[in-house]
Amino acid sequence: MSVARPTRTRKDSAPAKSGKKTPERGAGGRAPAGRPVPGPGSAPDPDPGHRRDLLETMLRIRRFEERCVELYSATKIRGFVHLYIGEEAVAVGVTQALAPEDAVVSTYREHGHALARGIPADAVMAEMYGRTTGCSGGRGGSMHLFDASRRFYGGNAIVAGGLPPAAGLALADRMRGQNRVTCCFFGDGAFAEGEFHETANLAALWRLPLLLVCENNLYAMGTALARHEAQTDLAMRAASYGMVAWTVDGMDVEAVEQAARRAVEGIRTGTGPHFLELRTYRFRAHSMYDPDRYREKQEIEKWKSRDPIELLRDRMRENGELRDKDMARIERRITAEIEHAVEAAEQAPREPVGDLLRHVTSSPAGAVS
Amino acid sequence: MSVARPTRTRKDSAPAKSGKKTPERGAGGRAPAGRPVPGPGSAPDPDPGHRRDLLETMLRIRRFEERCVELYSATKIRGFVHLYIGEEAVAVGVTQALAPEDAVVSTYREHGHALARGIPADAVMAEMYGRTTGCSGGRGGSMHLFDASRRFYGGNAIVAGGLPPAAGLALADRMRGQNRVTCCFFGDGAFAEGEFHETANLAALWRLPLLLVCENNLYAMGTALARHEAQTDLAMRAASYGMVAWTVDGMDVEAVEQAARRAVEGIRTGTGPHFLELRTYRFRAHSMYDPDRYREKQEIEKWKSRDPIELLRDRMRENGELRDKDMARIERRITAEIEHAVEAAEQAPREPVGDLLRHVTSSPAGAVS
Amino acid sequence: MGADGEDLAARTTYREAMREALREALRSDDRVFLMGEDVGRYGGCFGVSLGLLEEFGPERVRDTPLSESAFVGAGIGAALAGMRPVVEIMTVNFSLLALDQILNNAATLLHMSGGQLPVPLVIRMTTGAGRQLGAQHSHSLEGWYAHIPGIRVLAPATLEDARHMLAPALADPDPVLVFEHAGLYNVSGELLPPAAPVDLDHAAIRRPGTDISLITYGGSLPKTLAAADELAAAGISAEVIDLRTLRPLDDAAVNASVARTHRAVVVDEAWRTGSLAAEVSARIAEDSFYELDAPVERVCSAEVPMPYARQLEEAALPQTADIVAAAHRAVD
Amino acid sequence: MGADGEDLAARTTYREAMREALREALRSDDRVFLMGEDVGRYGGCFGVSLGLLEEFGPERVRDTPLSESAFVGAGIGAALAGMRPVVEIMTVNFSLLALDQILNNAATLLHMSGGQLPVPLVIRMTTGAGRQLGAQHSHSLEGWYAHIPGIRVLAPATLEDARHMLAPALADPDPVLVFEHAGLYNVSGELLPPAAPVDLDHAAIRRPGTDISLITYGGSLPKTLAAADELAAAGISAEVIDLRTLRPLDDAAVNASVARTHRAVVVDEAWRTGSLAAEVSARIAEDSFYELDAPVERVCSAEVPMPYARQLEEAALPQTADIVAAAHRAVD
Ligand SMILES: Cc1ncc(C[n+]2csc(CCOP(=O)(O)OP(=O)(O)O)c2C)c(N)n1
Ligand SMILES: Cc1ncc(C[n+]2csc(CCOP(=O)(O)OP(=O)(O)O)c2C)c(N)n1
Ligand SMILES: [Mg+2]
Ligand SMILES: [Mg+2]
Repeated sequence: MSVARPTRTRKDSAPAKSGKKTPERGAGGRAPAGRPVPGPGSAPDPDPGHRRDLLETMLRIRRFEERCVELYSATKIRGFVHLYIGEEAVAVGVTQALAPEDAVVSTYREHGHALARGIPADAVMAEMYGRTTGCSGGRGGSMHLFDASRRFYGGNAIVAGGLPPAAGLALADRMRGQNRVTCCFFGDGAFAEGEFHETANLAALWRLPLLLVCENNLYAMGTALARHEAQTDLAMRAASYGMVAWTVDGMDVEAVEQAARRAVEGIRTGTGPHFLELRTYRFRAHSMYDPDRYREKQEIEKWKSRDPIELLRDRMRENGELRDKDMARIERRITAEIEHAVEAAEQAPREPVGDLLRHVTSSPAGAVS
Repeated sequence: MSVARPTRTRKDSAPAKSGKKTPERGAGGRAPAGRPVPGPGSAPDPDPGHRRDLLETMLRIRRFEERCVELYSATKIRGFVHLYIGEEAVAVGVTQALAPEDAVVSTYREHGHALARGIPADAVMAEMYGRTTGCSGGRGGSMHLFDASRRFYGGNAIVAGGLPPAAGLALADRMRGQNRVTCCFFGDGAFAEGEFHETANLAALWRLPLLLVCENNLYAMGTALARHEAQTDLAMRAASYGMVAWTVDGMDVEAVEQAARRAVEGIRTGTGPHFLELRTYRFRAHSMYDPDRYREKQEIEKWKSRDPIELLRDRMRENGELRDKDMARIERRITAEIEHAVEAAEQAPREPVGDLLRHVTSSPAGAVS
Repeated sequence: MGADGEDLAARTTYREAMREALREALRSDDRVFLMGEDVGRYGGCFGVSLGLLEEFGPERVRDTPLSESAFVGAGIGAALAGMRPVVEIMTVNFSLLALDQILNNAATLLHMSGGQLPVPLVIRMTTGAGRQLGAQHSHSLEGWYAHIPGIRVLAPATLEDARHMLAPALADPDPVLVFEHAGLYNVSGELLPPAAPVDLDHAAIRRPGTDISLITYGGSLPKTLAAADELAAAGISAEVIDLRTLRPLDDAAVNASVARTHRAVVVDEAWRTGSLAAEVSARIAEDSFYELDAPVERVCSAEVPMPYARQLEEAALPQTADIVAAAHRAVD
Repeated sequence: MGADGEDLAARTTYREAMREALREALRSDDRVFLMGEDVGRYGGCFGVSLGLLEEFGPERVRDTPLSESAFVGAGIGAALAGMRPVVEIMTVNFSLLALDQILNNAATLLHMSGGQLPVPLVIRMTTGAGRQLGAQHSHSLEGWYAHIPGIRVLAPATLEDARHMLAPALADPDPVLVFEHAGLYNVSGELLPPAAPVDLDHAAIRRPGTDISLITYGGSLPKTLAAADELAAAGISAEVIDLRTLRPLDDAAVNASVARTHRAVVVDEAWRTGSLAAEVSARIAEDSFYELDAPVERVCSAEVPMPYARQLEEAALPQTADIVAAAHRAVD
């Protein structure tokens, strides 16, 4: 019988019942059969100080965006602004696993990723104001935050559009033997785009050091997951490319961090791309405002009862790791930071109109017709 | 715990060991859980007359293309010509399952599909000659055969480009409650294109009456399957969309027919798209000539030993269903038909160059600037 | 407006006019359906289809996954099978993901099949800048589409055209692309019932004039009319031509206007190089060579990916003052 | 050719010249790699990269799956990370599948990031018709790409440019698209070592003349040179300008030629409406208005999806006779 049979193995374990654990959904692909899966030894630092950092970073994102809502109403910020409120545990948990030399590729809903990656609030706020001190010089706005020095490659407003370049960043590392990871964030909606599938195949085929982070907030704009995906088990679908894929409770920042650390370790040992599906929810509109006709109030309330910030705060309180005055100190620090960012942005210069053509090409403005 | 869990079931059976059987690779998706799979009651007609028809149709395709090779060398036919030699069992087996009111969408390697669908050799040959009597009026050529009366929608030279329109044909039937099936052929290479995945999701999500026929000949041009797909079990990947997907021995025309009939029956009962992976092989170059640097001689020989025409012929001989003189009669009939097609094409008129702009739009030529 | 006018005219917006056109199409022809991302439950990303899901149900007002290539291609297939799909792409920027289907299938199937397979498909999408959406949401690529043989390209710029172009577009046996400038949706005014069915073959003179022809379409029409006002104040009588149909171009109307005015400015929000304005400018110079008293002027967007910062975006886009200045250059 | 010439010149084809350019790039810079469908094992669908896999190995001569969007996007990412990828797309027709990556990422990242992220990527693809490949393999869309700010577009038309444009393209910090007309690959001739490094900012006068400027690029150059021969026989001295770089256009060279000849024909294999020829025609009429003695003529492809039948394809494409006729119209 000469019909070719695929020789690779694939392993399906039972579907996860709780998002908090990080069960293996599929492994194999081009990885040698039988290779052991990284164990749970790589748990996050149980240090309460670390938890306080997580909390503070999530809170910084939350307060930053709440301030953005006010500034948008005051028409200080314009364009499309997609809030991350409710999803902070994802950005904060995942970025814990990344080293400074790793790379991040993001979406239009990226304030959280940018702040978690360490881009100063000043630079992000100035960008929202469209000022020269913004992290994209004012040319990008909310949807296009960049910071080359932190290997933060944006800020992409085309759904799934960041995935192919992320594969390329990872490819470059692999070709040069640099043990770096590229982390690419995208939404559940991106699963419907061909670019996701082309990239997943390429990454798995070439065993690229790529961390695929799917922020499954159950909606692509107004379209519920089950109305845009025939098969809503996204980790299983990623696993069908022969990559390791886990479903994680995206509201539990420590669970996210743990999963991300394990995935990044796996990637660094050369086992190719890993996929994380983070179950999360956006508490607000798709963009700044929308009438939310497509979601049930009850559903929203249910998810709000698992607010990632409150979840961690309560856990820390229960552990006796967080006193009210700690919390107040954190809030004060954040408020000061954000108000400083707003004031700085207000003062910051605008790019002169005469420099409109700068950065179209690398040659001096106007050199190219 | 408010993390949403997908509610659909998915069933994976053990992988097929022999292509001849048509094991279920995945079912479920939007089909109600527990729905019984169509049984093997729908076996093909065991009538030797039917087998003779299968044989004759495969042979007609083979001889037609062998003649095309000569005509190409004689520069009667030009452009790109992709031969189907070795893969005839797929087109012939699958089309058995289709009714005249069903639709077919094909690729650039579509002589076999066109002839199996009943487009007369005259019309196909005239098209290769670029004459007005061709099935596309001479404007299409080898890669763009069409026949609206047979609902043969081409002939698409963009890999995976036929898939989205095929979904649309199926959608129209579904919206109008017409119990028709659209059958779309494509190669293993199409799996790497985003358009395949977008279409698979759409078809499964909307339960479209679509038969997806993957002609897995193990190569996309010069690139072996394992060098273009991270996961080479294509039926499993299709099943990950929640559609029924089977792997079939594409060299055994009766196995192909049986699988196609079962799939079409399933589709007609409303269970949504079905996927067939046909394991086959092209005996010749990707296009008319190529140096075949990318395949081992041995591999080619191994597959040639399972020539679909010889396989059926030998089976019929063993059964005493085919005498040498039957075979000779078939060959004579086919030769006469093809020679008639060649002569007719030689005589057929060419479109006058004054009519160049016809069919650019539906308005009379030149009416549109 | 007099009592008669009040009876006939209704106050409406461009958005509502478009919605009314869709509603009429869905009511009058059961082959028509609307398909695209968030056209149903959400009501359309610009609110155009709000309420249509409730009226016509999810089969005919069909939310799609984020799969531009697949659902545009599905529109092609459905059209081949006798339906009359109206496919909405959120913006022209995302239409690039479906361009293979549009160019290689929709525009070519009729020809490749020797006339057997017309594709009666309508694709609507928004275009244009002006809301600080940055470099991936603000392009004007309708001029690119006007390059493709086999399709018709429309740019309704008025309430009337928003309301009445869809019916003839659906009656066209070939693919029709409709570009709706995002800046127009909130334009409001009185909508009179049409005197005659809208025809898709002719440009319109939106303001007659004798000294110079200002040729434009879509979202640039209001700016161009404002420029004509300013020019009138300066004693220059400008004729404003709204191309309306970008493919096929109504050469006769353009040349007739230039034959009267001998001067022309073409206004187009696309990047200047390779814009539709280039085609119009070239045709005028080629066909009305001996009529022209001055070089044709083009007012286009600066050749820059649209910047977010307000002052930069404003500087990048054609503004009324730019049109006025160009007209002065041509007239002086 | 004299003894000296024989020493220096080597007989080669356009295909070999291109391959030699790739080989040199791969040898001299280890950041360079070639990536695309069938560039390795198969040797390239047009045989350009034959032998390079054997010489440089599968990491640097990298076969890709059929995923135009993903591998072009991966080229962008690799360029961001400091590599110098050369991405091959089999033909411009398939590049539509990658257009989102090219326009929305490659061309805009530098600007959107405020200058932080140059994308030093080279994308090569074939273009053009003439081999009866029908309506999905024969388009000439390089003019579309020339519309996009932020990228450079090259069209090597000669052996010299095939051999020597790649190095400066790779040295460019921004994305460069290289269009190779499929009809040129077999062109053969003597290749002299370059007198100076090829510069990508200037058009070339391929034949000087005084009566009319014939302006063209890429696959139309040989036909245009043949037309100039015929015109010379008829007593008309035609100057042939090869644009070479389609973006940015070398306006100065075009206007200088028209200032000498006062007449121009633009030859471009793309569909006429919205072609690069329209841009060139418009620029001449706008910038050299007072120099022109006759309308600019355009010789382009008929606006039809390319038909398979030989006589129809020939009729659809610009031919030498069409160029000669256009020149006569302009001169008479
Ligand atoms: C290719 C493309 N299509 C459509 C859009 C418009 N759009 C922006 S965000 C969005 C929803 C994306 O959903 P998802 O990927 O789940 O991310 P989320 O917004 O939920 O974070 C849509 C439809 C776009 N930006 N790009
Ligand atoms: C989008 C696109 N990319 C590349 C090509 C060039 N091409 C034509 S056929 C082919 C291989 C396709 O392989 P497969 O899908 O397996 O079909 P097969 O030829 O084996 O029948 C390639 C790369 C194309 N026609 N379209
Ligand atoms: Mg989402
Ligand atoms: Mg194949």
